[in-house]
Amino acid sequence: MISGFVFRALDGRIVVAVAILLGVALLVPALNLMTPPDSALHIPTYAVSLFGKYLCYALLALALDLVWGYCGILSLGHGAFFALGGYAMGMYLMRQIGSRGVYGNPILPDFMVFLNWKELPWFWHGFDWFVFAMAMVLVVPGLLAFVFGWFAFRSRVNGVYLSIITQAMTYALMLAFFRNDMGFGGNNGLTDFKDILGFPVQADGTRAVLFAMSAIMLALCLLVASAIVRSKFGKVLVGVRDAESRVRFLGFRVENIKLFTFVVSAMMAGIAGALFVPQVGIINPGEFAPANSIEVVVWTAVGGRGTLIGPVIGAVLVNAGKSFFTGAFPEIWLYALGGLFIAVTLFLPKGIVGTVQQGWNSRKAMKAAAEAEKGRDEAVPVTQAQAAE
Amino acid sequence: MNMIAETRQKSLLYLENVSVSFDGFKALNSLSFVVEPGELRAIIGPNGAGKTTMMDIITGKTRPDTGTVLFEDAIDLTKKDEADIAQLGIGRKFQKPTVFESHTVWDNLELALNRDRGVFATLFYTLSTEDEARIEEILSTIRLTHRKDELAANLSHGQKQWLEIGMLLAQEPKLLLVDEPVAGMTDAETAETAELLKEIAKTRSVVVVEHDMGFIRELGVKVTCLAEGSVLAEGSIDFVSNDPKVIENYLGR
Amino acid sequence: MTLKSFLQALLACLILSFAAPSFAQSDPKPLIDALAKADFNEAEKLLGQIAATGDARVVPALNAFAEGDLYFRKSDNLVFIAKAAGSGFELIDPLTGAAAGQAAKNAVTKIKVNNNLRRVIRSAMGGLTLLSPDRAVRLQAAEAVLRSPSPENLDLVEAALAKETDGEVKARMEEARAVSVLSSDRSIDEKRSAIETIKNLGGRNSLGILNSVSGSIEVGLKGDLDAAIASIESEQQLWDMAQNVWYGLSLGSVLLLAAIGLAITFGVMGIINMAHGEMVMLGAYSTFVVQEVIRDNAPNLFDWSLAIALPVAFLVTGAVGLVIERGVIRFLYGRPLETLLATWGVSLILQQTIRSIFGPTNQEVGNPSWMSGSFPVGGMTITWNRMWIILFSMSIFVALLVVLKKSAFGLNMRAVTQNRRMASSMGIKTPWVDAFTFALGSGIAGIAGVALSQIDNVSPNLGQSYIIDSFMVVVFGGVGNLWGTLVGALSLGVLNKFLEPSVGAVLGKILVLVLIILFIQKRPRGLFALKGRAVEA
Amino acid sequence: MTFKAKFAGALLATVMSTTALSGAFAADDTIKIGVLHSLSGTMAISETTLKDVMLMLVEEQNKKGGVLGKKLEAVVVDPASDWPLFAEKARQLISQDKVAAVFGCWTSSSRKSVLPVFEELNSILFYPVQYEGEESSRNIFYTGAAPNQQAIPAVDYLAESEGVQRWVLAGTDYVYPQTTNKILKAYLMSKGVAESDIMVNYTPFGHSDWQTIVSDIKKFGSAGKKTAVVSTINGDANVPFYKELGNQGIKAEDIPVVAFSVGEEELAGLDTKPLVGHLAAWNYFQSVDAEVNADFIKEWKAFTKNDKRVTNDPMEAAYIGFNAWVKAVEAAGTTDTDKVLDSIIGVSVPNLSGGTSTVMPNHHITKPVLIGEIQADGQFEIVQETPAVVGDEWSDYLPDSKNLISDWRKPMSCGNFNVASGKCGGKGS
Repeated sequence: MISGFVFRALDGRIVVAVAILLGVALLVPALNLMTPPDSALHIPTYAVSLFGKYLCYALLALALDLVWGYCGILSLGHGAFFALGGYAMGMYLMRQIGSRGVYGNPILPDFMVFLNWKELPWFWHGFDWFVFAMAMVLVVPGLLAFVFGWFAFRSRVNGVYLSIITQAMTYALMLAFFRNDMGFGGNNGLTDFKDILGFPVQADGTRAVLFAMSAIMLALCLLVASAIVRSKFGKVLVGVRDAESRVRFLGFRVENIKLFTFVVSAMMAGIAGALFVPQVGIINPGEFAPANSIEVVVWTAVGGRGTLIGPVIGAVLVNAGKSFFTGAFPEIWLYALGGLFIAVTLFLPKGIVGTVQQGWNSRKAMKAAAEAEKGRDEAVPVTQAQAAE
Repeated sequence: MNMIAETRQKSLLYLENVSVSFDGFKALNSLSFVVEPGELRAIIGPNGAGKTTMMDIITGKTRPDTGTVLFEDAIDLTKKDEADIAQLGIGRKFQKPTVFESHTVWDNLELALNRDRGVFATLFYTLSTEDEARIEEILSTIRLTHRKDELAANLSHGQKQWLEIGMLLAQEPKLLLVDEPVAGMTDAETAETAELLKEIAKTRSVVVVEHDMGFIRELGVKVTCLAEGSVLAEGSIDFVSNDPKVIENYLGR
Repeated sequence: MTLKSFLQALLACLILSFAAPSFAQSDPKPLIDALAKADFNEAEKLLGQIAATGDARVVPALNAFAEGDLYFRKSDNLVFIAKAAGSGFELIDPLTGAAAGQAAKNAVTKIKVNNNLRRVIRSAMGGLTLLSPDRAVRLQAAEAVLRSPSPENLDLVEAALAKETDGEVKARMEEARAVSVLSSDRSIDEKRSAIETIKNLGGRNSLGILNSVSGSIEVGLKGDLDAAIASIESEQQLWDMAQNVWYGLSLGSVLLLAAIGLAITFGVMGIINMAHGEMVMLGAYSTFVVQEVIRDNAPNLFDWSLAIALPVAFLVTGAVGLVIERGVIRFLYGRPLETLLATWGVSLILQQTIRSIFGPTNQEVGNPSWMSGSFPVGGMTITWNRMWIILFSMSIFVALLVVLKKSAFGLNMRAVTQNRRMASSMGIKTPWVDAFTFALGSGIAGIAGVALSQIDNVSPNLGQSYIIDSFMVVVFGGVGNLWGTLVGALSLGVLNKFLEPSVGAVLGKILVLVLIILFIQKRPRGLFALKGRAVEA
Repeated sequence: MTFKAKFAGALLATVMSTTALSGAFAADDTIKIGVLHSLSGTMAISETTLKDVMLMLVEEQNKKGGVLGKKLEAVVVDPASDWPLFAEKARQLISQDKVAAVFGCWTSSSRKSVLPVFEELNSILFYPVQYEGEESSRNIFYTGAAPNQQAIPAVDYLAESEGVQRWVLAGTDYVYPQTTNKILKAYLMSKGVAESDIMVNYTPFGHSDWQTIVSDIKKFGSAGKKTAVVSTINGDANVPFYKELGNQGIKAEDIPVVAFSVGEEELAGLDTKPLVGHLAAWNYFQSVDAEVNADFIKEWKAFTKNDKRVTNDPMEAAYIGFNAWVKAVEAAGTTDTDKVLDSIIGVSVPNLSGGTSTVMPNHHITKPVLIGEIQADGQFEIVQETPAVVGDEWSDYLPDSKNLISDWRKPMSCGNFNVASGKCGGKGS
């Protein structure tokens, strides 16, 4: 059965990816912490947090793939969910600083002190409690996605209109978070974190754990995403992408389907943001910039949308390339990046994984055709014989 | 009890004085139309007569400006959206075959099955033997059993039309709206489709919109001719095709 | 000349305070020469004395001083008006205007001037030129006095007023007299009528003058003064409303300019053209290059530079657009979301190319004289550049409409976008129509860049700052509808300008975005959406 | 499938090991320094110039024989105006390229982003841009102006020599303008200016439509008192702002505008004729009449092979920072961070305005404050120069920082010492 085979392959691929991620989650911290710095196997802390960052981006790309690759919603505002998750984590980390800030104020973060705030704004309460903050990492992006999606999907805002208003959303949030009056530190954002759950964020051990957490969360989200897309719901999702009105006339509530997916995806993006912040040490409104969200789309497209694994590979590759080029050829890296986008859309419209998969499928199809051909060859003499009679 | 009230009570689908206009263009002009339970009805009419718009209104895609649209004499369809109406038991086949091309034939039918369509119900759905049997049954009805594991994209045009009809069957509707089912089909396929529809109409009401007069003749059912958004004539195919207004408006051209 | 320390200044000041009175006679020459070694405070005193001579011969010297053209010769500390000539200066006698030979660059030193001195000079010049035979100069003088009233000018104004015959100049002098009276020690009645005159004059400047004396005015006049202030303020409020509408229209026309090219490439062709902003940028850089060439080769053509830049920008960006379409976009028709990625890549490359060629910094694009300054309309100020931009954007809009509706190319274009196969089977070369449509959209973006170079930065980032707004405008107005783009741009502009005063610029912008998001919920296909079945196909 | 997985794994491993290993090739006879300025993105417009300055300074130093007998090598990276990328690149420069010191950053956000990295990896950053103060890190040297080295003298000048009584504090809505305006407001009010005579206005980044605000300024200025605008408007937004000012006919004689972020580079994109007389306050202008400045300008034009290039204040700050570092390294005889940190305090190097700048124990430097008026040729006419002022990291006009001082000399070694409680660490409680 072809369909069964395809499913099993899909299964296998996710399982392999998850296994690799879990392996990396163990191996990289181990190589970082347990080998001496001059050993050939040693992975410097620098590389650990760099790759931790890539994994967060990979998770963000995975989240986007769920809505774009499977549901056909091209969100140009996923950076907003990522940033909100990041801010929730950032607020927790800020509160953990306690009286170690430069002004020694036990309650107020530094930026509030020098802008003369007298008390903590209401929305900062509770963030000193890790569990609450982690809940907010999911709730805040989820809620925004829910409210936004509730209106947009109910009004059947579609296609490019939806893309543009998601862009408007992240742009508006960027402007809002830039405002110092909002109480999120304005353009400087939240920074100079000290520790997380009592462990210093800068310590190698903490970084290694954060890296491992990123890998594990990515693996987990991959499993969740793959469970979603392989369920009947996932098939409906693809149906929505390909023929939305058919799904509707079959009696499905398309707006609920989209809303659910959008919210789940926003939460994943939030988790990515939350893991990102302690590893890079800053969150500021720049993360809301529309250009960032477009870049996420690019990673997803490069890796191959609608494949789950593709966006992960795309995010890691593009960002590794970015790290390399911005260091090695700072003057020309934009040419490389721009060229890559054009090349991928022109020559690899299905992305890396999509193209590989297509090659795989067509080889299989060719084999099948060859089989059929062989079958027919065998059959032909009979007919000829019959004709000869 | 007067005539109108009686008709309405007996009806499966009841449209009265339905009008709708787009940017000044009157697509439907106080259209009235009744379908009885178990009826197979054909609709003909020139382009722009309002056939598809009528279907849009019945299935909740378009809201009428004025008029009554009732299902089973109780449910006001103008207040419902597509999903609600589909769940009530009205299925619709589009003019252009619309199936899920990146799914297999089997999956297309599985999605169409009349089961709980909620988000979580679909997330945790597993295929039961009962459902499996039902899909196999439909597959044989639409003559696609041998291609059940292929992607719908690889089907021929006619097969896609059948698959779509099959999906409607899986939906178990009380009323089936079928828009130009034989467009682009070979003669043999057309004949087979006519058989298929007749078979289906045994257990439910079917409304077929078609241009192909031969096909309608083959169906041999009551025909409604629409023009400029309202009913021009209604009756047997011979009656309608001899109506001078119909000849002038439709057949004569 | 290096700056003196405070102590030195004090010393000089002391010396001067003894020396200065001896110069106070009718010959201004020594006073002017004394400027050579005076610091700002001393210079202010000297200017007072120069003005007090009432000698109109000092006007060119004062003018030169204000313009920073007054120099002194290091060898003898004599003051000259200097004009740059070759590698040095041509010296002109400050009083007689006679040529006084050449000087090398390092042989003379500029006499520094600051805002305060310029203000004093303006006032002094006003007084001194009130009697000029030239009508325009007198008018200017009266306006100068009007802007910086001082009681010292009162006698001069009155003397001039007695001789003045020209009606407009006379009226202006009356007003100048009035403002000078207010701060003088004239009688209450005279001041009362002065207040009346100023009240009738109206405007912000009058308000400032009235406010400035409100602390020192005689008790008996307080009531008149307050009434006059209130009257001007209420009148001004009405004008402010009108002004706000004007600002809104002008912002709207900028949005329209930014969006109108996109209305074609995105609206008509369905390409999510993220490189649109870069087309605008290329247009602005074309203007820059044209101006550079003109500056170097034909400076007298400078006022025509924008007119020359228009076709250049159109051709350059149109050609770039053509290349992009042929090279990239034509492979992507029917895949609109992928055009987003490819054009995003194109935009990065274009930005970096411009950065490599011209550098990352802003380039100077000058305003031709007819686009500089402003003129008053009642109580509002209309700047020339804004007015031209409104007119310009409207004419582009009309021209585009004509091209689309009336020309053969427009007909082909509409045919192709409505039914590609039909058009192609009728013998229309659809690939070329596509290519030229894209080139047209790009070219128009380039033209918009010429106009935007007049009000914004010309830097590689120029495009980025308009791209989001442009998409908002097109989507808000309704994709595929030029009129929607027009109405969308103007209404967003006006909305923005009415929100800005009450909630501030930042929040105003956020609110506009939120309103757009909500509006799209209400009308998922924008303001001017096409209705009916055809749209769904 | 497994092949693909292996391939992906191998790829990951290769990328990791190359990034990890490539640092190992540093030659022994060079000293590396990092240059961390955005070469793309929104900040490239300002920062690219500083990268060029650093390259020029390195080249000059190498002509003079380098440092400690070794050649200097500049490692240039592009953080692309992306703040997290700044942190990543800083980490790369320090731990992979093993640079001895880093010169870079422009925005406060970028500095805040890299600060923990420099403290963690114990390296040195020279930050060459004026900023809001309220920071003193053991590992950062602030060679740009603190608010007291720019804003307060400018306001003093306007009040004294122009008789300004009414103030518009207009800024871009970000931390530097917010803080500067808070300080200025407190300062003005301490000088007896009524609150109703101060108008504060914020605009978004890259704001380009200034019609309303300029007309508001006009309105505010018609109250009969001499009015001035103190502008902390950032970068790109300045050009349209000044264009609107010029067109609406606001002359410097009527309402002068003094800006803290507008220098020669920003004016290069403008026709300055309508702007003559508007002011800027910096620690350096290209028009400074000093031999050392003339040489610097000549070198710069030669280095960039462009006669039209201008010099500006952050370039001077970079120049001072670089020379201070060179001198400190030579005094310490090593590039070891701790030794350099010890030896650099008190180092005096010539600045470009003809005097010297000294690195103070609070990691800020002494500089004179210059007030300049814009000229028709895009240069500034210096109308006032103060003696050298020590950069004040903790403002005396903010209630929570007035008791703080910073002194990185032993034994205090503290960036936020509270003189009231006598303890290090903010409130010291």
